Amino acid sequence: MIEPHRYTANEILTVLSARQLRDGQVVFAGVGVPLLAATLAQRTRCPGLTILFEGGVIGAFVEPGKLPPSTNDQRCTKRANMVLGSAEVLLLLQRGYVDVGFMGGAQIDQYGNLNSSFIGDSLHPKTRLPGTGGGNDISSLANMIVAMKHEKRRFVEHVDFITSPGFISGGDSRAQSGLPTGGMFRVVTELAVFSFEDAERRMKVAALNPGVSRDEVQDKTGFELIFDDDLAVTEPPSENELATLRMLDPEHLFTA
Amino acid sequence: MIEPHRYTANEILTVLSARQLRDGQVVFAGVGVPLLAATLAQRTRCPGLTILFEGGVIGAFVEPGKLPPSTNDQRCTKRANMVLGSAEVLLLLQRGYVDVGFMGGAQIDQYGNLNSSFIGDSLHPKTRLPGTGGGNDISSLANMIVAMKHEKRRFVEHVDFITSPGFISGGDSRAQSGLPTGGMFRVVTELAVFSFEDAERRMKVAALNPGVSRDEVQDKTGFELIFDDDLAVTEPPSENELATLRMLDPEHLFTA
Amino acid sequence: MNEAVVKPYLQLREELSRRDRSLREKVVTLEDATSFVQDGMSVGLGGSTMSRTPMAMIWALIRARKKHLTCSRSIVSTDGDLLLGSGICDHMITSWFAQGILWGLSKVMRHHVEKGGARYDEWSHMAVGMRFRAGAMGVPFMPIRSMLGSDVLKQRPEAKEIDCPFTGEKLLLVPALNPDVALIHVQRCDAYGNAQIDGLQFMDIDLAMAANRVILTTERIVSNDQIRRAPDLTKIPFFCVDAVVEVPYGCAPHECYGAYEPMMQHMEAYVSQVNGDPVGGLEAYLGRYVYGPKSWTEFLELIGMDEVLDATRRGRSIYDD
Amino acid sequence: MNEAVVKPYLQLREELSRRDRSLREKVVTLEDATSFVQDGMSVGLGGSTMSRTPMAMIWALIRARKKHLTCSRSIVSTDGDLLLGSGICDHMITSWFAQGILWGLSKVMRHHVEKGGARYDEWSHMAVGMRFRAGAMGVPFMPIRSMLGSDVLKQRPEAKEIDCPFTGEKLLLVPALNPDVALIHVQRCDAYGNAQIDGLQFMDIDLAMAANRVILTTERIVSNDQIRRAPDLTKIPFFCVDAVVEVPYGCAPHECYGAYEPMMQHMEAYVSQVNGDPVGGLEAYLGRYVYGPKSWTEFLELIGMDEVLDATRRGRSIYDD
Repeated sequence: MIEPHRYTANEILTVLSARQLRDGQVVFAGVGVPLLAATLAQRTRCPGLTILFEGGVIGAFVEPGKLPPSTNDQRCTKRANMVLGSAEVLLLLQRGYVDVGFMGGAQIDQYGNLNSSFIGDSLHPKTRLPGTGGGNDISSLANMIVAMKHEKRRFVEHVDFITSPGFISGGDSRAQSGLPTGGMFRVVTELAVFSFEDAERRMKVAALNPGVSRDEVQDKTGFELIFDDDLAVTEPPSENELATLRMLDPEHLFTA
Repeated sequence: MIEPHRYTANEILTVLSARQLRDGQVVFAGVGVPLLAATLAQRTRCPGLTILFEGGVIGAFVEPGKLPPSTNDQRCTKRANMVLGSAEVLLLLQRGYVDVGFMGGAQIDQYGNLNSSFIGDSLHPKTRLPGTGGGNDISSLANMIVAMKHEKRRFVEHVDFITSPGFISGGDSRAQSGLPTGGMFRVVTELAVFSFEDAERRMKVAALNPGVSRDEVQDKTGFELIFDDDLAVTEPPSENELATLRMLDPEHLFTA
Repeated sequence: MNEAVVKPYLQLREELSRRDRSLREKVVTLEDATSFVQDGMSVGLGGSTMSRTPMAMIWALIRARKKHLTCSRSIVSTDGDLLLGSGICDHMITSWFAQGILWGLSKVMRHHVEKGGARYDEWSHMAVGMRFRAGAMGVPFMPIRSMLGSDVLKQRPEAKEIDCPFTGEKLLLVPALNPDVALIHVQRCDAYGNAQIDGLQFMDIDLAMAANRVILTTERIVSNDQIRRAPDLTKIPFFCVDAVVEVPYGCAPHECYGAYEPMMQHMEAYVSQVNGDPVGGLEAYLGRYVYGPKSWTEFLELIGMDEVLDATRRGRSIYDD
Repeated sequence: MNEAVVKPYLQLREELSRRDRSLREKVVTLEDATSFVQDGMSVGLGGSTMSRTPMAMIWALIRARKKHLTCSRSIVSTDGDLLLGSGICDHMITSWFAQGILWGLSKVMRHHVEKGGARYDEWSHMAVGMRFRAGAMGVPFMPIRSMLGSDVLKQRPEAKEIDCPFTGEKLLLVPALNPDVALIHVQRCDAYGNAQIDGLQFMDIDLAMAANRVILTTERIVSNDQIRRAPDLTKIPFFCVDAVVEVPYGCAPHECYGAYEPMMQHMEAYVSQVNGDPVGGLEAYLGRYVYGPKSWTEFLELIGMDEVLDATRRGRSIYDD
């Protein structure tokens, strides 16, 4: 039996995110946990997983211990099947070649909208965040998995600013805005795994992580959560998952 | 002294067309006489002439005796500065990187419109010609030199079909149609060199070739010609021009 | 046109989502690859004029007696003669259609188009490219500044003239072209379909991305290791590709950059045979060179070792400097 | 915006027609190249994040005390800190602006943007690319299917939402971006400016075609003969280029594909220095590393031989397989 204290919050986050991927998929991965989780999936259950990076990479095969500091660095191209322009790799999303978009998030709301642009009023922001990068394109055009830290200030009823659209204001508002495809599929945190209900498109808890209670998740969330009728408990990280993860990121660059 | 009988009609056509080019220009050349004339200019007066071909070639340097059978063949790329996609090389015209477009013509009218699509009614044509190729793009977006055989059936009042636009119906009709740049600059035949007058944009004789009379040009033209007030007589091909031309095309592939 | 000019986005995405995009080997025979092309399909052809023409695949489709194909290509040469003359294609979308500048008009094209048996939709060369590009990018159109004012445009109500919402300038929007299947010949690719293209690329990369399926024929199949050592040389990614067929000299009698130039004796003989009699001459050519041989290799034997080797010597010479 | 969002076509053509496009040598010094950038100009930057950043040219522009530049780049890293912090740039157009994911937010960017001293226009990454592409193609816009429905779009009235005339679908038209000058660093080019780029190209090819002038910095200048032997490796043609500067390690402390990886000790030290004090820390950095050295080589000496060699070993290792 693996005990919860045997892994960090970022490690379970990475392992559970990796489990959302299926062999044979094409996944567009952001830097940090997504890059690491996609690589973990590729090195464990999904040898035929094709990883795309925003810098212009198809079919990356990142080397253990040599994680790239961004998705635009040469390390991302190691043993890739193809290197192409940044616009070209983003256009693959628009054409429809990408099964899953996989990103981190700074702030998310009940409809899965992500904010990485402004904390506070965008005209006079408390904090100017880095901005969308490819996030807006990925979330506009693909089915999304988001991996993020679970904190009350990050899980809010309405984001201050919709940088990367989820289901906007719920219902069919996403399609009405001109985004007929894609949308939030899963949100993974160190506490739980979330999906989105069909009608209103609000976030719901699909599974609790080992040792986490409903109350704990709700307490750390800034809006009222829906819990799935068939609420599951996730399998804890296996020895193999943790060992592979630690081999990939021995310096805990993304799993501190 | 070089006598007219010392060169063929296609040879004087090629030599006189070549003389329209200036060193340092970027010229988009069609196959046949244009390709040959541009290469002749590059090998004589214009070592810094940059020749583009529709297949996707920048700065070609065609080898003597190895003329390409089309502008899409590998011979066009010999010692080129760059090889790129066909759409990309055509987009250079649209962006404005091309000083001169240089084409042959099957049928031309008094406004410099070219037809390479249909003889007769386009719904029930007498002859379905090959079509525009890049001709429409080149003539829509660049200043044009056209090299062609001078025959009455080729020099008509109105072309059966405007494949590659000259000045359309004259005046400012070209700009009004959405083509504010480019237009016919020179037409070169074995009989004369033509420019276009400023107001109506009709073809006028700028220079007669050696031994050619006004009447002969008019007789072989299907519309009434304007003659320039300062009508010149072209210099006959020089020994060097003819020798270089014959070295480039020893089999008379394009100069028969 | 009865069908919509441009596929709605949801249809485009739905069609793509049904394809298997996993990293898997997909090497098949020339004959098996013909099953990806069904009667009535829209087929995009790679290469241009006499260069990197997917001739072996066209040859196999004629032998498989396909019907009512609509074919699109930047510039069409004798490949178009064979497609129309064999009866497998009755609709061509291109900018220029003749055997080659050396031979004047194609009597075969003229026969079929002037008699009304086949349709030839003419677009400017750039317009063809931008139609593939729009298709590749997953957008319904590209804006261009040519074709305006010409009679070529008058024949193409599928294109739309607009006043630019930014500048007020006249622009032409050309509709996306997303062929059902693309046939592309390359110098080399791996068993998954990661393809390298040497020299002139023509419109092949946009075409591969625009099409709903891609059949690659290739001079040779190399290891995936080789591809991964120089990923910036990959021009077409494996997940666009549905079938890989190794066919040396797969463009014959046309050329393949750096490998062989056109086989001009065969071309000359072909042209004089078919232009003399665009129906009977073409039938005779098909009988002898397409239906007759047991295999593509036997077709090459009919062209003859002498001519194949000479074309190879000329083709490789591009790298002699 | 006061100026028109998109340059009228006649202006675009007129500006290009004034450039000398002949085949001529154009090698100049880093200092001389700064004369191509005038105060108030719009400057496009090649590379992305910490990769192939035209750092030497930025360094030279800061030393030349340029003013009021508007800079655009796919993704901005510490290059943006230096541009804003030195006061030569007060307007950034990009999709992401931080020092790098490893270090969190850029306190330098925050200081200048939150205080209102500088403007940061945010577009999606693809939108930035499509703006350069429209500029490269000589059209006023590109249609895209992202940014719709987001607040990013609400801040960008320069973009226009339309109903597609073909499908009725909602689309976004993003306006062409044609910078006055582009700064691009490449692995090698010839004296005319024919450039080869290894590995990741980012948006550099579109940027080069879109800009009205291009300053190339390069790890090395090779012969035109070498370029002509493999013309399909040329990524930027000479006639786009106005100045060529040979600057080995011209991206330091960022990376240049296949040549060197980022110099992370220098980067770490930089980040802790400036984020601790985004004004004074940056000033001190500029004094020591930008204004202080006599030459780019002296700047590299300050980074140190150890770190430069280690970055080189790591950079070259991409080709070790």
